[in-house]
Amino acid sequence: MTHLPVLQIALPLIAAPLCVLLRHARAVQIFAVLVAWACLGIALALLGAALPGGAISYELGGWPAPLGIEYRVDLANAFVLVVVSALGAVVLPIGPGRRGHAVPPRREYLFYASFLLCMAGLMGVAITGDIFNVFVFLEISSLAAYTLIALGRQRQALRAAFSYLMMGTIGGTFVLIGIGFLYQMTGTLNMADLQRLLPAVQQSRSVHAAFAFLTVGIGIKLAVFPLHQWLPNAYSFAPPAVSAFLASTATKVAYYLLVRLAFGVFGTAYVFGALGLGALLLPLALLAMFVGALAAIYQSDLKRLLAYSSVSQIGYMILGLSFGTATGLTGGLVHIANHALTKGGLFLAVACIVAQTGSSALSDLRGLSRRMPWTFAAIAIGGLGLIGAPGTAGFVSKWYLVLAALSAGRPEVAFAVLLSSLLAGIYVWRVLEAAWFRDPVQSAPRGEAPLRILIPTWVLIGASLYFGVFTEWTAGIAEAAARQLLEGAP
Amino acid sequence: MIGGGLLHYWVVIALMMTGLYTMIARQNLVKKIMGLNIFQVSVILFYVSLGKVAGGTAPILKELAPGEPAPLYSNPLPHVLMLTAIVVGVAVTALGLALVVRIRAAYGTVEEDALRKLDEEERAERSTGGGA
Amino acid sequence: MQQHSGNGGNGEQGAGGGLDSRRAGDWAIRLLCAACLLVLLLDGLLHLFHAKHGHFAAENWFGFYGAAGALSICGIVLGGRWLRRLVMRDEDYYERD
Amino acid sequence: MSAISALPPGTLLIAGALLLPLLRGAALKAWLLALPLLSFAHQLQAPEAGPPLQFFGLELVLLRADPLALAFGVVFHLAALIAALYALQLQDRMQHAAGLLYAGAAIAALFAGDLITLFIFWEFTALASVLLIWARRSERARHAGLRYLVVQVGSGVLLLAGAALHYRATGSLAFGALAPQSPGGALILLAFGVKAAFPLLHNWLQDAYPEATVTGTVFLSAFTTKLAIYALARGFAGTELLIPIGVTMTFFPIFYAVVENDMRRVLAYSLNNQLGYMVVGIGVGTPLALSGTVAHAFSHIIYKSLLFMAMGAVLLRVGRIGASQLGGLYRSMPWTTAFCIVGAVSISGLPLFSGFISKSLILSAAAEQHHTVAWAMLIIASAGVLKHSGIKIPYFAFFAHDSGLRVREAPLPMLIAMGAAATACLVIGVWPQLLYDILPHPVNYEPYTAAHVIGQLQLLLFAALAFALLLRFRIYPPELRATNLDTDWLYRRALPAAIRAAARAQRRLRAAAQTRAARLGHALIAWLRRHHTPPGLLGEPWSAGATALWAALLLAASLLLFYLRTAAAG
Repeated sequence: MTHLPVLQIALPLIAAPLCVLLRHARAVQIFAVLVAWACLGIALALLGAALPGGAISYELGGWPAPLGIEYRVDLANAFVLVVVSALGAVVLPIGPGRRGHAVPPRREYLFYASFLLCMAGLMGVAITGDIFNVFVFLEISSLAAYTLIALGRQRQALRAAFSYLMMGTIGGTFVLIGIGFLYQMTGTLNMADLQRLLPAVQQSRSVHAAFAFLTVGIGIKLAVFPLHQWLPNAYSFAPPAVSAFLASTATKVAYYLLVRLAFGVFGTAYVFGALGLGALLLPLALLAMFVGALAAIYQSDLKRLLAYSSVSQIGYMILGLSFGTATGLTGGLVHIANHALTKGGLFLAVACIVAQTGSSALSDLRGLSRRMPWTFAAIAIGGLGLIGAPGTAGFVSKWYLVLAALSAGRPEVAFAVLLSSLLAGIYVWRVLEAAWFRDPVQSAPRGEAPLRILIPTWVLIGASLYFGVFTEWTAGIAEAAARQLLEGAP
Repeated sequence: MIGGGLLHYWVVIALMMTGLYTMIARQNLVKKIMGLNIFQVSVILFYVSLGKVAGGTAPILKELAPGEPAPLYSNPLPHVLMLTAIVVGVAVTALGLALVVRIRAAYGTVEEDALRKLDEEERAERSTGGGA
Repeated sequence: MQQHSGNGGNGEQGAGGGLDSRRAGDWAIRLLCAACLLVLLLDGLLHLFHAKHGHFAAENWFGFYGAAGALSICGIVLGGRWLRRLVMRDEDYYERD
Repeated sequence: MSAISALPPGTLLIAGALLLPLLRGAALKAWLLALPLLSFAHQLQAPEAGPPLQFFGLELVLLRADPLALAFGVVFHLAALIAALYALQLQDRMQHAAGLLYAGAAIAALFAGDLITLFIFWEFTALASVLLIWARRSERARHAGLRYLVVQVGSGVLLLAGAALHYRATGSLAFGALAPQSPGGALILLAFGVKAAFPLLHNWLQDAYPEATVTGTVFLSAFTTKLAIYALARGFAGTELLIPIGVTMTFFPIFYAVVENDMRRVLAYSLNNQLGYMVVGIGVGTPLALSGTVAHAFSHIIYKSLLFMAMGAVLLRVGRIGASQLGGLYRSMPWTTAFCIVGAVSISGLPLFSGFISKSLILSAAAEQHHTVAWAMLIIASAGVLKHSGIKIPYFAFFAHDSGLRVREAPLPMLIAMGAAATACLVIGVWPQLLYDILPHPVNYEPYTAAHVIGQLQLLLFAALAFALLLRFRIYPPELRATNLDTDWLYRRALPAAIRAAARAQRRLRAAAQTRAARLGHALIAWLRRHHTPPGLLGEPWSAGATALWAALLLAASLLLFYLRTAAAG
């Protein structure tokens, strides 16, 4: 029990090379899936331990902070850990995809190894209390993500991975520069320590520069508009399981990191009061919401459409952050979980389609709802979630965002949220229209997708419905986490 | 904690800009990776300069003779951190080059504009093929 | 209720003896005239023996409602003819292009 | 039992609809008929208020059964039963389910005690009802349904936005009287107005209803707009602004009804006109006027669905519904003809039928409050109602000239449904006290005075005579197959054209800008283009360079912002 925080990271980190040693495709698959589920179990246990409100601190190698590396679990990151590990556990069983993919069966173990590394990196970012460690884990997850994306079956996947690598590395290096400035000013890398020491030096330009570099660097990983340009290609050319996992976790972890730094390390008063970060983020968030949704409307490929929709949804999360209030932050945090479930489910539904038709072009979806009713029912529900229809998880997030906008005295922003929901309605409608109201093409598949993919899809979509109605596990925790962050206990 | 003038900053910034410019301006993917490397090296230098203490020596503990004052050490922590950063940089470079090899195999070129053109042609072909 | 079922008018194939023939239409007009006269008569009787007390003075005029009804219909039909010039388009107006 | 009674009536219909896939044959039919009855029993035993529900820290009241909601609940249940009966022989299970869900959501919305619950069921009705349009499975229906859905969901979005503003201003979400002057109240009024088909917001109704299925239109005609009337009566009773709005609503559809060929579209315009009476009643706002509004909604739902049922039966048997394509059908569909005439005289307000005893409440209320202009306009509109619904509908469908059509009479369940509705029209007309007793405010009104009866008869008979003469002398415009432009032209024609024009202009501008840039030898632009071709916002995002540039720009912007802010603060 006491070693749970380190196990959370060490388990997938050690399991990844073991996968390489194991090699046998089926054995590796079972092993990796077991590890992923074990991670979920640990994350849930950590969340349970963090629920009373305190933070669990774990000193790596017995070196006490601030000299040693500290893992620190509180509500916010326990919540993120659960989201990441749950998505990993649900998505991983699908594997790299069967039809014409780039991974020959005898090399499939590499997929599972990369996937576990990616999970480990993402969870590491969330769990660690050491800011340099954040950089290391960020790079581990990114490197694994580049590899995973390059496994897509089209050659464009390689270019997408390369572009992502360039942009991601720029982002990572920006983060590194920011950390350097912080270290220069305070002489510590421990986040709790930083929070203690920063107020004394926060008038210095180096600290401003540190925050600017960190924000922009994380902004690239988070795909904040206009730094989102790696995202559409990466998500649309990656193998379906990878799209589902990355779309629902990678940007969310980056978001968590930004929240942690802004509220937990630099402090709300400094970031939103002195620096006025809100004034920078609010227009970007609004632009992202509209440009992302508009771009999604014009896509002719379902995966690409969903990727641009992610840009728009990330806009919502940034919007929640930009108010710098508890309600806004709650909206942002709860959208981590809700959007992860919805978008993960939708990308898995795409995996169902790709498994049956080999294509995700909208023109190839014509009339498919008759052949694949379950898949398209999932898409319809997920689509309603993107719009934010009541009864779906997306409604809960938007509710908080609208509330936050109104209580911040910005009714026009609330109106913009609702307006962009209408745009979401349009792109969702394009998909449903093709699937329901067009006559099927001759080459349409025989039937429903294999249960291997369909079950995970419905697990996520079902969860998004459940959390649209029963919100104490999402909104409840997010609210408590937001309060904890704002009160300043890191 | 750090001494010296601002020269190291200028060196770091010049290197950083060189790296960024190379990434932006060069079409060749290998050159882009080189730019990326230069960019990363500039940050490594920045950290190393952080750890430098004017007049400090390498932080190697030695037996002190009685009465001998403890020598002024440079801060070793940034240097150690940079070992990690270098490892990350090597991994990124390796992965990037591996991707370039794969791209070359798949497209037959590593020039960005040629790649873009190939992809555009392929898409145009698919859309006309799909329309017919 | 007879006035409705007997409302035949401009039947093109007026030769038949059905309720949709021109003859039926003419009969309907005659019937309607008779009914109108009867109601006017009743209105007059009401005026003589029973002071009406509408909210507005106009309501108490003899034959006010009849005039209102007839004039309204004329106005509406003429308005409709004018409106048709303004808004009528081909049946497949929205389907084209 | 107590758990069920805490739920608003209507939820039973929604839950019952989910059982439909399991049933078939006679069991399915029995279930379809039993559900509205069960649900009505549910309403009868509903407590006055359900327990409040905590939802995101807001207090929601799912169930608030006051006389206004209960009165609408009675007629909604009656309409649901009649419509279910009418649709009984239908093989399409999806339509059955959609009809039940739609009716259930509309009924549940009546009992919503707060704006959020109202919003949820408001949107639910939109989603369920659009299925009734799409169930026609034609290209036209699909497009019309989409337009309908956009408008309906948009109305819900307005409602939610208004509710949020209202909550911020007052701290309460309770759905009671609202202030139309406050921004929140104005948005909510607009949301209700969209659904109640206010002038200029009305056209979704005429656009969508005629495209729905034969049975779908019957459902549609009963619930959506009357839910809006209920909401207006609850939130904005006595708002003077509603009087001119209502008068306009009664007035302009009359002219459209003259020239429209599609009989179901004529009925849709007539529906719009009838809503106008109710809106005027709400605007007058006295107890008598409000009771008149409820009474008129009550009788209107019944006779309007009767008319839609009759036209639906014609469409089902003939396959066409244009006035110019019908005629002489009284020979082959005598029962349908008879029922249609009952509906027609009811809507015209002939004494002894339901329209007479409800419309006069509103007219009297308007007169009592001395709204002279409104009253006069309503009198003229009454003649118009006679013209388009009372005469045009039965005359052109069943009489006019013999079109040679010889079809079968409508199926038995449809006839029974029409017969039930016709009986209801007559019963209410003869014993008005039955209806007056369930109204929210006690009504002490006697419709059958000699003056009133003679006046109304005079109005109707002279109007009918004028119509007959106009027809006889060929002044009446002939029925032509055509499309009549309405406000839908704005979004079906003008808007797309404007967008196309804007796109063309933008292309031209961009081309011009590019040539000018080239001519000026704008080195920077050329450099940008040559080196990294920054993708447009919607373009192909391949280039890492563009991101690097954006990152640098954003960094500069944030540094500048931070320095400026702190410099200003320092």
